[in-house]
Amino acid sequence: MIRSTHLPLMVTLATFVLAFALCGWQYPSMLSTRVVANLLTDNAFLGIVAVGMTFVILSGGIDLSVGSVIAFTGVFLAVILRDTSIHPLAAFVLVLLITTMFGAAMGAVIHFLEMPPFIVTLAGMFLARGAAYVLSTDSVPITHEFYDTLQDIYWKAPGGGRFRLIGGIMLLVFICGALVAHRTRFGQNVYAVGGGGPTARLMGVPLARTTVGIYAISGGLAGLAGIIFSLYTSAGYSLATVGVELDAIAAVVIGGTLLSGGYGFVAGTFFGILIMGLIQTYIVFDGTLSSWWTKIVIGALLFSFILLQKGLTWATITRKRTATGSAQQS
Amino acid sequence: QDLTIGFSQIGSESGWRAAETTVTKQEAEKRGIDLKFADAQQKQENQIKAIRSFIAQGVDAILLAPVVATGWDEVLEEAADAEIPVVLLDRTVDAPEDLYLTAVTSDLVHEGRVAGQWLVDEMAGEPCRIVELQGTTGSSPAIDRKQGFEEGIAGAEGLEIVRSQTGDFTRSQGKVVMESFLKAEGGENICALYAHNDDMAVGAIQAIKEAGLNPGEDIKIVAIDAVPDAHLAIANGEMNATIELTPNMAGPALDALEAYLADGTAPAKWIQTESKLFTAADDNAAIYEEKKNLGY
Amino acid sequence: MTTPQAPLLHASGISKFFPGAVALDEVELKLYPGEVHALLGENGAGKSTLIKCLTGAYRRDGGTITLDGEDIDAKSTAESQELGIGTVYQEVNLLPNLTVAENLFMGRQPTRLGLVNRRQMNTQAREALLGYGLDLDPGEPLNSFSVAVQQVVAIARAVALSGKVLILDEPTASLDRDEVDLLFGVIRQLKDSGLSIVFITHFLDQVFEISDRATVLRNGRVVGERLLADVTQHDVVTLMLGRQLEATVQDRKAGKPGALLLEINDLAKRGMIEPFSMNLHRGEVVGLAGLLGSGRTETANLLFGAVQADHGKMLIDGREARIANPRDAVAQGFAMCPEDRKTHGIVGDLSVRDNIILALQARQGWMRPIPRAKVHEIAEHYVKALDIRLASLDMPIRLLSGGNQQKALLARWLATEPDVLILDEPTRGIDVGAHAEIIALIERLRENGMALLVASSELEELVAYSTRVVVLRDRHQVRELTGDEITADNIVHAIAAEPEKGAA
Amino acid sequence: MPATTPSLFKRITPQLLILAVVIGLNFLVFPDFFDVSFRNGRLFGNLVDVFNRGAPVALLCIGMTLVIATKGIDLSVGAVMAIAGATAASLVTDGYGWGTALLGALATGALCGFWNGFLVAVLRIQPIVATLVLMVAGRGIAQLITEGTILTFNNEGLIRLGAGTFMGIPTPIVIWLALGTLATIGVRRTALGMLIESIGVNEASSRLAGINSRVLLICVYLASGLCAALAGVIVAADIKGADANNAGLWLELDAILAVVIGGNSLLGGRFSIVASLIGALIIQSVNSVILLSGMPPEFNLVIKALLILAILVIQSPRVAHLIYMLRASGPERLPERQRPSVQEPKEDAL
Ligand SMILES: Nc1ncnc2c1ncn2[C@@H]1O[C@H](COP(=O)(O)OP(=O)(O)OP(=O)(O)O)[C@@H](O)[C@H]1O
Ligand SMILES: Nc1ncnc2c1ncn2[C@@H]1O[C@H](COP(=O)(O)OP(=O)(O)OP(=O)(O)O)[C@@H](O)[C@H]1O
Ligand SMILES: [Mg+2]
Ligand SMILES: [Mg+2]
Repeated sequence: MIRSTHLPLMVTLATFVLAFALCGWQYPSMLSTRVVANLLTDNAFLGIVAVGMTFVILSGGIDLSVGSVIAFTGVFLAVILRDTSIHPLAAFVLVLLITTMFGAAMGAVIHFLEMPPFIVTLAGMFLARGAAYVLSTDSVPITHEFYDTLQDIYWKAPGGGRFRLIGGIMLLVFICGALVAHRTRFGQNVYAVGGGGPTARLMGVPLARTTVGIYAISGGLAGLAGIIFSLYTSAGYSLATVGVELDAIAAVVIGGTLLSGGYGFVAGTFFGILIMGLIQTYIVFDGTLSSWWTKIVIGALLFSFILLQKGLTWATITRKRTATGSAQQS
Repeated sequence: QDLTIGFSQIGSESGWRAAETTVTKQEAEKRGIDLKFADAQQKQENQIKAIRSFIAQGVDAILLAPVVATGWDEVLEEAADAEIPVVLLDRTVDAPEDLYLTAVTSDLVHEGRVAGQWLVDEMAGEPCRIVELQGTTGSSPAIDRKQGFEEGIAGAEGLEIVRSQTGDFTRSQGKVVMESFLKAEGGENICALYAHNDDMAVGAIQAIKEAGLNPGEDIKIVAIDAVPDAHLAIANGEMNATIELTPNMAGPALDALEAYLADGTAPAKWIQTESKLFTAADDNAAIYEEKKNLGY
Repeated sequence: MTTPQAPLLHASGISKFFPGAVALDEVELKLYPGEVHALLGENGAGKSTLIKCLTGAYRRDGGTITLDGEDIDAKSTAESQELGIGTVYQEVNLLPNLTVAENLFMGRQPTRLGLVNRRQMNTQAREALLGYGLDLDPGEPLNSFSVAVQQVVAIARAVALSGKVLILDEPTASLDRDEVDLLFGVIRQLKDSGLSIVFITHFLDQVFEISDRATVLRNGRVVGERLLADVTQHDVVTLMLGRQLEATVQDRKAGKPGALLLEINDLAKRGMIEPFSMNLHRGEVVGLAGLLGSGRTETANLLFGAVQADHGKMLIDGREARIANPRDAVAQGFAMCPEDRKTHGIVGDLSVRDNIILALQARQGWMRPIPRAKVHEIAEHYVKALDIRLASLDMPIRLLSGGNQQKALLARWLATEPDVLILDEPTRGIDVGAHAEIIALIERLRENGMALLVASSELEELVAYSTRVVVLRDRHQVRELTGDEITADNIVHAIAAEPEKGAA
Repeated sequence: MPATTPSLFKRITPQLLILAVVIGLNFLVFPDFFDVSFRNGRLFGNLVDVFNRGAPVALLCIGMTLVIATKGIDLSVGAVMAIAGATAASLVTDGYGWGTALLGALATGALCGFWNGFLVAVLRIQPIVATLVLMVAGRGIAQLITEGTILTFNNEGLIRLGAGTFMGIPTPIVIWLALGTLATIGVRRTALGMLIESIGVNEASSRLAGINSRVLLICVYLASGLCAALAGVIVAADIKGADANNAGLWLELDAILAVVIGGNSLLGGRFSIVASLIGALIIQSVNSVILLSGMPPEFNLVIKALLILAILVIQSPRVAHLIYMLRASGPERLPERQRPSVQEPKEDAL
């Protein structure tokens, strides 16, 4: 059943479809399976990290550390696979543990020391990237046959598009994320915290557990995104993914989640990611923009999406005001 | 025939980079090539995305200035599958050689070595305390130019790097860090400055002047890139040497590409550009005039 | 009912200190099984604080609590919920972004295979709310419903959580008589099933109607525990205030209205309020009556420019006035105390002093700061005049008790010496003493020539101070009562007349 | 207002203490830290550098403090710096005087600030997203002006703003001290400060109280844009060139950090510009420790992160409350910084 609350989601979806159609109209080769496959593959790590970011933002927080955590994960994996003989899977588990703990620690600081997430995760951002530098400033290639095996898993669609494993993992993460957010008690608690901390506490929502959990998820998913990114580039590089946190935040916001917390959908973030990817693809297809115009156009498109969303939200609120009378009394 | 070539550029983080973009566009125009330009804003993932989009678009060839050496295998394979030749600009990658047509680059380590050797020659046996302004921590020019310089001064007695800190390749950080060097070591105790690029050197020159010292005399300055402002500084006697990194990588690259696309002549795997040393002996004022409109 | 066995819940020696204030001082509360226990006291007496200490929302600084003879020490509201104590805290404490069902089942959602079963949750929620006379779609977000509905949801949630004890902190403040009756029905049922209920309200009628026993607090101390069957309202009030409450309602019709001040012609906003016309004279109190959701608040907001009218006009002293926002209204000599003081009234983190001065300063503009001495003088004056209880003028206003916040807001507007004062539910959550004071104040202001427009759901109160009453139904102006017509009965009639199917 | 002086001092005591500690650290790693000499017509020394190099962040955090007090945030200041620097540089290279260039830069800064304010106050876009737009696009605009190059200039007047001296003191120091004083007086001698705090705490209430929150919000972002423009001009003048790509890069984060270290809540409300300025000095002192310590640069970020974390933890309301509790319970009031929650969440859960 489609409810008014699902409207932002519908809007995002509609925006994506419309934008894709327009792009395809201008550059017919954009309607190929290649482009679709690229959208999934190239945005896999961003998508995964954006799922974590969705949880954080739903709870009214923000996590600036994710970009650095991705870089750290990559460097850590590369260094550990270079210097030891441990199997990549074990390394994955190890690094996921580390990043999850890292996220949890930030959540704990945020909750128990009552410090604003913006600042705590900013310090986390410095720390994670600093740790990556300390591990290695050089870009370290990963050469392990297990990596090759994973990279060779793909389905080649007619038309040349390659649907790779990492795109699939992203979809899986989105599905799991949506389930956790909308169908578990934890997910409900996240929305509750986003709706208002003190009120949620009075309603018996375990604030400490939820806050720590949220940032642990974000940290863990950033770790997973780091693994995906290392699969994507077969290397660990401490300068990688600078500013990805802002991309993730933008994707979440374009996906219809309110930065103030409490409202939004994991699925919306998925379309947010696709829209961002589409913007980039379009700019490359166009290929005439100079470096600076690229930035300006990205900013302008970001602005127009926000504006579109704002307009639609505003329109629905007005409609609702006129439509619902004092319908509640019986 | 009408060629369409995609060019994945790192970004426009420095004047040199901007000049490379300008020159590439000029070279393409000269040859009547339709150049699709994609700026990756210093992000590898954006470059990979751009290459994939180029492939989807079906361009005839791809120019790639890789932001980092690793991580290109997968996407280069896709390009190879689609039979699109890829030419690397100004940096090579850690990938099997058959995945790209050729690489047009200078040798970063060599540049550092030239700078080191220049300083060794210049000091002629005198001891010298050197301070170093590194590039962005972790970037390959920073790593390679540091290594090359260290190799260059390795044999010389009395030459030692006493302080080394990152100036992020920028003018203002170059100035800030140089200020702290001057205070931490004492300006009169520093004999030479090696900067990983000219921008930082130009910033450092100002710091030295503000400290009441004469750049180029009290403190010898050698840097890399040979951007117009460096020539100007050398002409003014405020800087001693710079090693050129030509922004014209596209010229040789496009030549090789055209030859390859015309009749399949495979070029050499590595086309090295010259790392020319410029000192006060050259006519820097003239070179400045020549270069200043290249978009540096 | 006479005192039965041992108390179900026994709190003794409960103390709570706030920096600069002793909120509770060795308070004792005995709650017997199957009784409704009223907790009474002035604003700021410590009722809400006691509730919070009992339920783990605050950590108490001293005292013991036993439930069923066992010591309990809830460290969080979640723990007290597990112990079987369900609570409705003062002001609606639900999450506006969640659906009604989600609010109702927060923390105890029905699950299947570890996943929340939304369908079952919605069905159960619908059924549960039907028991309170609410037939609504529980899948809609809570904030699409009126305060009254939200209050009922909060009560339903607390009831469902209360295995042993149900605590209601001013649950009826924003309820209509009908809903109150429904609530009382539920309370009686629960009581019969052996639950103990703590009930806090400032409506003494309701106290006597439903409660068996009362504990009275004053300044954080227990001043008495009474079986309500043994005492009169008068006794209780005297106990609460520590003094007699002088009779307030004098012969109000004495003063006659002054010059015409405000003419409202067909002011309307589509979807909010139908065309509304009214004249307002100096020295006149016009009451706005109506059921919940009848549009009183909207009318007030419209006049004050908080929402912009899209139709009609307003004349002030015969000249047409354009009021596009509250700033214009303030400039024209309007003032308004909003209904929801928490979100639209107080500026929580600012000091009481700044809050009082805010409107005056805003009107003067930022260029002309009011001198400190003057600020102090004004603040002191109103604190004294309105008897605002506070530790210091510099404390953040959010730390004041609800009733005192309301008075501070009144002070903010009185400081601007307005011509027209709009009061939306001015006595909501205000204790009997202050209630009387506010009514007296309204009288005084009227006599001094101010024009007042008061929206209230308390008919007796409206009757007491209004010189005219406008009745609203379904966002329509349906009737105007003047002079001797103003009686509670007439108002009820006007509201209920022509029973065309209203709000459905 | 005379009565506020002691309370102002009380307010900034923690910041002053931390500043003293970090400066002490500087002294530890470099014993000559306090040496100040007069050389080449200017004050010369590490301490002077801290004040001089802290200028951009100090300027930014004046505006940022006001923005944050309204519960907003301005991510675009770094980009605005680049735009303003580029504007000034392109004006002087086009032959205009330095005064025109400065005015031009300030005007662009104001325009950028107005744009942000418009998005926030009129279109009601959340500040972080609203300013993200300019953060992304702004650098492109700056590069558009400089066409991607470092626009070098030789205008003595303009250069003096960044690298010159005023009675022996580096001009940036004079500028930020003057602007800081001016801003403090501007908000505290008028009712502006209270009105800004009011809309930061509860905008709905403030509007109903007759405050013109829309105009005030726009003004606050405008002020932030102006401060950023000034900082941009100084940074460009300092290196005699406008570096569109790097000027002010990530400086918005430093500015926000400075404001928070200054003890201002990101949730809006009570603010102190003086404390923010001390926060900026603290950050610059941390940078100075890193530079003077001679550690390899790969440790820079870790050191910075750990120092900042330590500072923030010491300052957290929770720890402040603990200290307050330890100092026994006089009838004093709580430290001012607290989450604005009606219920006072955990202050007594100790
Ligand atoms: N967090 C706090 N810090 C300081 N003082 C507080 C705090 N919370 C409440 N108080 C003070 O404690 C006293 C009791 O407040 P409480 O809210 O319990 O009153 P109440 O009896 O519920 O009043 P009302 O009928 O108005 O709701 C008040 O004087 C109030 O100012
Ligand atoms: N912001 C809003 N958005 C949508 N609907 C609204 C809004 N504000 C009010 N309404 C609707 O308008 C109706 C009237 O509002 P309200 O209940 O405040 O009226 P009222 O007569 O003042 O009643 P009371 O003051 O007793 O609550 C409500 O049923 C509510 O659903
Ligand atoms: Mg209360
Ligand atoms: Mg109302």
